[in-house]
Amino acid sequence: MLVNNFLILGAVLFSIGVYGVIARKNAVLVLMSIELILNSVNINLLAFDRINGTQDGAVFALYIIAIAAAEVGVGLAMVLLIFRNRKTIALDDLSEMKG
Amino acid sequence: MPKPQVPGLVKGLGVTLGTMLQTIKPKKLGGGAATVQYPHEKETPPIRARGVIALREDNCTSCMLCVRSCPDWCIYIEAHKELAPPRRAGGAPRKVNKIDRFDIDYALCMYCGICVEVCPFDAIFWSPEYEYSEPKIADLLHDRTKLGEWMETVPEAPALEVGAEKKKGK
Amino acid sequence: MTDLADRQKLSYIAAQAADARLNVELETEGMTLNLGPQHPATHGTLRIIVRLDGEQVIWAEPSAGYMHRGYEKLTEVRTFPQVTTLVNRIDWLGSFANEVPFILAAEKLMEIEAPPRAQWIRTILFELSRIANVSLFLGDLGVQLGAITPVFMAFRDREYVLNLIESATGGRFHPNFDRIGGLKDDLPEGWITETKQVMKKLRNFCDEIENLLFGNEIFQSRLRGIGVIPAEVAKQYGLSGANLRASGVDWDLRRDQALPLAYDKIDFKVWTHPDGDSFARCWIRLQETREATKIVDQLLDGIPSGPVMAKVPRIIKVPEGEAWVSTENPLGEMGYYVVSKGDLGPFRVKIRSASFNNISIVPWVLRGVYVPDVISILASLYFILGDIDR
Amino acid sequence: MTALLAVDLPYWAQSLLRVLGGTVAVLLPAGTIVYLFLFKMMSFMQSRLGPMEAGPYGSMQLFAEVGKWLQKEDIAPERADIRVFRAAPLVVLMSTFLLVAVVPFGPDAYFTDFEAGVFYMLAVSSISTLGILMAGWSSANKYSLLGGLRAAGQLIAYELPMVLAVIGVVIQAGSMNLQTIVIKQNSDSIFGWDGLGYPYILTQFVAFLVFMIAVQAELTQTPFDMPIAESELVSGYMTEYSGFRFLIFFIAEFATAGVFAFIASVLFLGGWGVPFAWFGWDDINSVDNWMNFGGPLIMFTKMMVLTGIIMWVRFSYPRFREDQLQRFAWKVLIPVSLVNIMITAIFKVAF
Amino acid sequence: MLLASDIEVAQNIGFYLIAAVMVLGAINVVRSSNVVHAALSLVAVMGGAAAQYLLLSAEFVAVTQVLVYIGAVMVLFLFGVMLTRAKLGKDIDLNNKGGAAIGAPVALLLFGVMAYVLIKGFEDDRIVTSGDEAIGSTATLSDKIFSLYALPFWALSFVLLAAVIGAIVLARKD
Amino acid sequence: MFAESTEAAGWFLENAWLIPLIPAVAFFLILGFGKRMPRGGSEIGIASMLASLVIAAGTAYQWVQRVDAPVAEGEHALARGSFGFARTFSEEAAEAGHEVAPVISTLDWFDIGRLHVSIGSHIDGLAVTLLLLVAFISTLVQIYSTEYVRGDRRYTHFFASITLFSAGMLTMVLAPNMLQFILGWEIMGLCSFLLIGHWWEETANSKAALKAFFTVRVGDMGLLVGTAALFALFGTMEIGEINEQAANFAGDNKGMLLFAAIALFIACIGKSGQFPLHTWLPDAMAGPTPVSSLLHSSTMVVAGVFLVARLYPVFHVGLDINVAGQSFNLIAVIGGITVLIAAGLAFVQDDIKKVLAYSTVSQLGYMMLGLGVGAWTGAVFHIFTHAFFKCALFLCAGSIAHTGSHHSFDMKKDMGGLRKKMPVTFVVWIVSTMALMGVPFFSGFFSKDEIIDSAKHNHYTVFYFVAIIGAAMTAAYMTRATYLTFFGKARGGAAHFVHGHDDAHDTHDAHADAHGHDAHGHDDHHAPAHHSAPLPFAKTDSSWQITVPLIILGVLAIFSGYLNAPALGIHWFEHMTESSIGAGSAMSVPPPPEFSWAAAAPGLLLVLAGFVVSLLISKAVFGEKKTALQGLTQRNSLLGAGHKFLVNKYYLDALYENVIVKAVAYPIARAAYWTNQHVLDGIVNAVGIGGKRTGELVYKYVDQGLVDGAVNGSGATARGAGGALQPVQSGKVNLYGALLFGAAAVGALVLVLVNS
Repeated sequence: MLVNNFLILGAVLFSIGVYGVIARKNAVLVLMSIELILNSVNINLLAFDRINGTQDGAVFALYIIAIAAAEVGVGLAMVLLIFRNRKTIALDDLSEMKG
Repeated sequence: MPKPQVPGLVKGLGVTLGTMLQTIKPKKLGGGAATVQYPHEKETPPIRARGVIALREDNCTSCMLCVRSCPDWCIYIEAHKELAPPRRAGGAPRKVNKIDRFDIDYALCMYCGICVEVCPFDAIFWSPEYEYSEPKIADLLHDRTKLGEWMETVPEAPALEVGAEKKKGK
Repeated sequence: MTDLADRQKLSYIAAQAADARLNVELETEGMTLNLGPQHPATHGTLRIIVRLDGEQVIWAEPSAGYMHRGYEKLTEVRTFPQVTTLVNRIDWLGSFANEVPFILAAEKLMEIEAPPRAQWIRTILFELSRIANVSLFLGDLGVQLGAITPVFMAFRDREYVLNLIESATGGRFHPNFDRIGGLKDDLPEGWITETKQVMKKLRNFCDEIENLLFGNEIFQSRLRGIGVIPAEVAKQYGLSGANLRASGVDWDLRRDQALPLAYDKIDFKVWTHPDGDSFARCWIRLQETREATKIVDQLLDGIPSGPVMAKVPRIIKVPEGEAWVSTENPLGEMGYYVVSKGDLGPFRVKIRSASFNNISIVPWVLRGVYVPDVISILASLYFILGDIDR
Repeated sequence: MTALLAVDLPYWAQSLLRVLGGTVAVLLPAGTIVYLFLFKMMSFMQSRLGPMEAGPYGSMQLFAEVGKWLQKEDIAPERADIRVFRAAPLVVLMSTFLLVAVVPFGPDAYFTDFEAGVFYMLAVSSISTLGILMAGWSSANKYSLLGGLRAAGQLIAYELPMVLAVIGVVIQAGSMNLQTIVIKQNSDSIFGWDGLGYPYILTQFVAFLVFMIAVQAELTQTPFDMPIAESELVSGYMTEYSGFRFLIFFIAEFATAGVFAFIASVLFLGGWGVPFAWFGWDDINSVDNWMNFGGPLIMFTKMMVLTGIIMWVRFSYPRFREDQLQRFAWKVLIPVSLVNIMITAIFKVAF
Repeated sequence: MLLASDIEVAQNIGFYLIAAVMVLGAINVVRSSNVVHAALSLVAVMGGAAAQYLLLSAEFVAVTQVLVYIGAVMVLFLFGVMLTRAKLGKDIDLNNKGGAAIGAPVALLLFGVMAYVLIKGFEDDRIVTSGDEAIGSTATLSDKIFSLYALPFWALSFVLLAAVIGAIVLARKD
Repeated sequence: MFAESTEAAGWFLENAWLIPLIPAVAFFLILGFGKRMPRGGSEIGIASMLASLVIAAGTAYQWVQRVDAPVAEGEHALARGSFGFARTFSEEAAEAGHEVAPVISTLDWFDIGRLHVSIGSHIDGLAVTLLLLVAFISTLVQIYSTEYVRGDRRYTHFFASITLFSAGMLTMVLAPNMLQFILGWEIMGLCSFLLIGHWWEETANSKAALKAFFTVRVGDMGLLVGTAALFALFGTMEIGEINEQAANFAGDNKGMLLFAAIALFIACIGKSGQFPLHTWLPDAMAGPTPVSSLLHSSTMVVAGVFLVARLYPVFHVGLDINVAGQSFNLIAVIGGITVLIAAGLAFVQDDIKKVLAYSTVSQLGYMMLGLGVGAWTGAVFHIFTHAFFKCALFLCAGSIAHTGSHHSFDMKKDMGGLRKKMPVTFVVWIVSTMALMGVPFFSGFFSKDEIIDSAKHNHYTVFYFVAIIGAAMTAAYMTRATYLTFFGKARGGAAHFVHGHDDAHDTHDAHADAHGHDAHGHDDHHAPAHHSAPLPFAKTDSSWQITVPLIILGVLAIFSGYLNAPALGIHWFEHMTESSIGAGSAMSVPPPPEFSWAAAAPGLLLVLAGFVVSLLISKAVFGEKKTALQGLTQRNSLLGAGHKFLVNKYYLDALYENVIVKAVAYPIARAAYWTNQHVLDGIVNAVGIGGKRTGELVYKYVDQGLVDGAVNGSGATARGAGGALQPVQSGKVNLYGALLFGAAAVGALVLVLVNS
């Protein structure tokens, strides 16, 4: 199989994820888009592994999965907190970052 | 509680296991289920059980006591007067009430038994028979023929427990 | 026991401070949940409106009346003998016990008293209906807490009691056996021996339930310290029966009032429990079932001979007057206030049924507990819906 | 599978066989469990006889039930999210089928020989959580939602003790391959005495207990059945289901019980083997043809024993409360299994 | 008798099927008007990713993907979504105004650049199915994690601990 | 298991690992069986501590012998016992005369990559000192606690935690490598958390516990990072090797060493309550008094100091201590600031434990200061002496609260006039106070004076003044506290105690009437009348479990100083410990200066002055006579502001609460808001619009003085730039994302185009 199959798949998912991050307003959906990006990265890592015939990419894929779990935990807790305080999780309502 | 106890969790398992073994044990050895396989074997209700009301039409004088005392008015009696042959030869013909209709609506009946109790002429009785359910509710209205048929199932009144006052008469 | 008292105090405080506790746990948006009118935990058509925060109750209110049948009104157009068959259906599990206070009230107005044999048999049947009632509770308790087996055992052994009642009275559920001035009939032959055997079986049943359910650690952890009702609060809400005795109030109408029943001739223990929690209520009922079997045994031994019916006119007209009689029914204090104007039927009957008062504490006791505790507390309060919506 | 039939089959035939075998391995235990335990054992424990009419001793009752469920109308609540609502039971059932894929039934009688089999098993068992959440949410019913949330919380909480309990076995066997674990248990000996083989229940008894408790919770069987809790949540996430979708939930529940019992017997009871020394076998290779047929039967027996215990507990106990359940998982099971892992590791290093 | 070329055809078919599911799912994640549907689509993408990992003969990673992503992360997502009152049916307020107008060009530009680079860079390279290390072997993987990459592993465990504590601190209300 | 060794080091020195192991085992025993023991598990704890004490004493004895009779080189060959238990002795053993090699016994723990981790014991003078100290004080405090927490709901847990703490501290003290060090360090942190939150039912206590835990945790990150940096630098975790390599450090990688030193020092700041992370320590007084006296005054909090002392070469080289021309370094600066601000804070506390807590912080500052100015011996010796007298002071405070003031620690409300009623406590208190003040011939004098002298001698003039001013302040606040507690009129709870005992047996009733049982608070759940029998000579004082430890500690507060009294020419302690820094070939720690009364005089005079002034003011303000000074702070606005400033702890807590904690709660938004407002717009008064207290406080106390001036100048330009970039700063994460990814894409495109 061509390596590019996987790499292009990763690129597609990455781009879709980027689109999601930009276009979505709901904080949970933005988090999900970030998960998409992370997944595409994982696919790439493993594909690179198969180019080199090593296992290092797999190790980092595992680490990314673990980090993603942590990230989602904290992210969702934040979303929950924001929801609790503001009854909305639409990101552009959180305009305190405005300059 | 000084002595060490079997944990309740284990005891509970023991109870269910015991019941299971008891149920599996053949009937001959005193085991078996507490249930009755109904259509195949029938339960025998106690003699006094209030299953269905039977009518001895001959005794009924259509005095309407039962109709009046029924708490939910589920007995319907219609009658007309008729002349009957005298009881003793040569007597005057008696005027008797002949029943045209004696219906009990079991869809309404509360099985309180007041009608049986108030009947002064021993015309209605309780029968322990219970298999008369119907698919259609209207069929639960038993007319006098059907009520009369139940008479066959009416048992003798049971003997009373020791110490009871002997009933007079009847 | 000091430990228990301590825990009781703590959970009392916890219940009181339910609102404060909400601040600590993970907050979710409030949600209103209708437990019922059709819900497995309400034994019929009771609706309990519960406002939840997560799974915690912040506010609860019972809404009765979905099965109201208007017995107080119905009695006004019935004759006295007809009323017995109606009131039978108030607490449908212990129906004979419903008849007794009404009949006693009528007898009080007529100033007659049933013969001793009738009094003894009345008391026996009264206790049998208590057993029939509470043994079902013991099984149903398991169902409410998720154990499916006890209820079948309860049905199995309750059947013996119902058979006894049927063979004596003719009615399994609704005996309509009590009459002003005595009983409809005497006991059939062999009944006493059979009853004694059944009582043994029931004691065995109590042991079984105790092993299967009450001794179970999960069961205890579900009920202990949950739904604590302190004695004071119990009295304020007018609780009665086992619910009251579980809060440590030693109050039992069987012992504490003189009625023409045979309770004063025998010797029995009134169980109380200091905890006032759900477990205490269930435990009291278990003990009372056991005690009831012993009461029945004692009564059977001492049953006097003689008639079962006093002399009463054939057509009963109750003289003008008012009377109040209440008895210790399976569910608690049940009483009838009968006003007669000298007619065939009562002019007005006010029924005090135990469950109606017992569930009045629900808003108080449910505050701050979790949804599963709602179920266990409701189960332990033990109400019969007919007893609420008369 | 090919060796089992001693012929080389084309790929499609092998696949077909696998699918058929999987279906049998899921449905047969499920049916047997339902009939033997749910219909009969439960009835006996409640001193009644259970179904008696359909077939001898009611043995055909199961088919009657299936027929009944199949001909019922497939109702979905008006405000439900129909697509998710329909998919949910299938997701739950899928988890069961995926689970059975790694269970070895004999030396060659397995569907796949997966190196990280134990890990895979734990991974796919968590998929059912997803289906339950889907069912709970899409039903548009508060009871369902509560049930779904409870189920998810419970399954996540009990996955951890399960993983930790299994790790003890994995350490002892030195492999995550279920087949290897089975062979090790059957060919090892206890201090030179090989009369029993070396079923890990002997050394990993604590892990076994924790595993079984966790299984009980994962299956939402009685002491842990709050997600369904008839008396509280009516029927939890299954409240709105009827017809064959309910049937799928039903099958999944019992099939998963069977599969978990399979896995427990693989991990702790020696799987498809019986101690070889009993029959004077000294090598697995000498008997593997035999064991390909005998193995499934042995597995089935062990599975029935374990499921029997699961069901027995289910019929005897009341249920916990939600917070007690969580507390039990976090304060009892997880520490216990951690200690077990520690001790196992110490012994593994020491010997 | 499966030939290597047959296997490759099967692999390719499998890859394209799964990839199609993944891409459609991913598009649904960013376009769906219902949060739960988006989450479920994401599950599909992740399941697909796990399958791709299997094709890349990284079975341990695939299983981890299922265990962590589908079993935990997505369940957590759904949990969070349900706790924040996910609506049934369409939710109108999920997208930014003009988000698509900005997002699409950026995404396309990114994709274009990446695709160009990748195609140029890896023209006809094929995946290696045998290498110096036992491919996909869990044992090698664990050896790597616990020797060469042990320090990141430790750091990771601290990150997880911190995340747990942080999440609890954030989610509690006092 | 571990084979008996006949080699020269001696049984105790080689088996010192038993010292932490015994309490560690005891901890599990208490947890498992404590509740079933007749005395609730306290006996296990005390027995284990006694056993540890015995071994520690044996170790100390053998160490002394080892120092006095250094073994010849070559005798310490590497020996490997059974079970892989290796004993290695430093190759540089007995290199130069009195250089005594440490005794290191290790057991392989695990290997990761090139990291080899062992577990075992590293015995040298420093370790022996701390071992003895910890074992001894833990024993006393546990005995004390049997009475103090009697009847407590979590009595067993208390002893379990305190035993575990001892195990942790001893583990840390013994640690031969950084990993074991961190292990012990973290166990202590955990126990501190458990014990501060011992009565967690009260929100304040659990909050204090959390605060302590998190604050220390901030520092712990530094420990991990620093350890990692050291590992990266030296490739080893062994403390001995680290010290050796650091001392001989000649690489060009100095920055890394500096980084490691700073990171490690952050850990010390957290653990030892140095400015600016000191705020948790006073709050930690929410724990039971024995805990305060053990963990938060004498042992655990010195862990930070111990870390610096242990890895002194790292700091010494990394931070350029004692390099000519360097009159400041991080450790000294932080220590100095801590000395002063903590002493200042101690003035305004009403709670006797808070006074002592701030005093502890201040004294810890002294130790740090000492290490910073190169007075290694002085600092370590101050750890030693301080432990005794501060522990004694805390136990006195506990004794007062337990017996005298009805479980209140409020000096103003519930104390006063207790000296006659509690003679033992009073005497011990006075002795310890004098030691703390640094009155000559009390222990504190010898240690503190050495630090002060070294500061001057090593040309850290600023810190010399800081130190003597601190000493004066110490004298002053301790005088105030003593006066409030023991002199003047008995108030509140103390009044009940003092007068209640005059009436023969109405005592109990009086107590019950006045306060009811609830007023007892958590400290204890039985009325004073139920106390077990007091000693005959102290009819009114606390019972023997309390007074006996007090007396022992009081005696030591006087005499422990004589182990190293330069004033009397005794350098024994120095002799015993000096080898601990390592074979300092390249490192030059100057020897402590020769003692002279002239050098000590300014300090002593200031102490005297502080004492007198404070006494006068105390008498005037708190005395029975009405004077003009009473209520001064209410009348004089300037003094009032100062008082308020101090009472509010320099608003540091408010700053943390509002800036740091809230920033976590509203994570990005709040911080970004703050940054934007100040950095970009530069319009400080815009803070007010937010209406946040943060803004106000920061505005008042930080911005006005520091930021504003700087910002105002650049305000105009920043504003212009900010205005131009305003649309970009829309506050929408998505837009940021779009920009980021877009920029990345463009950048990548550019790269591709350039490369192809």
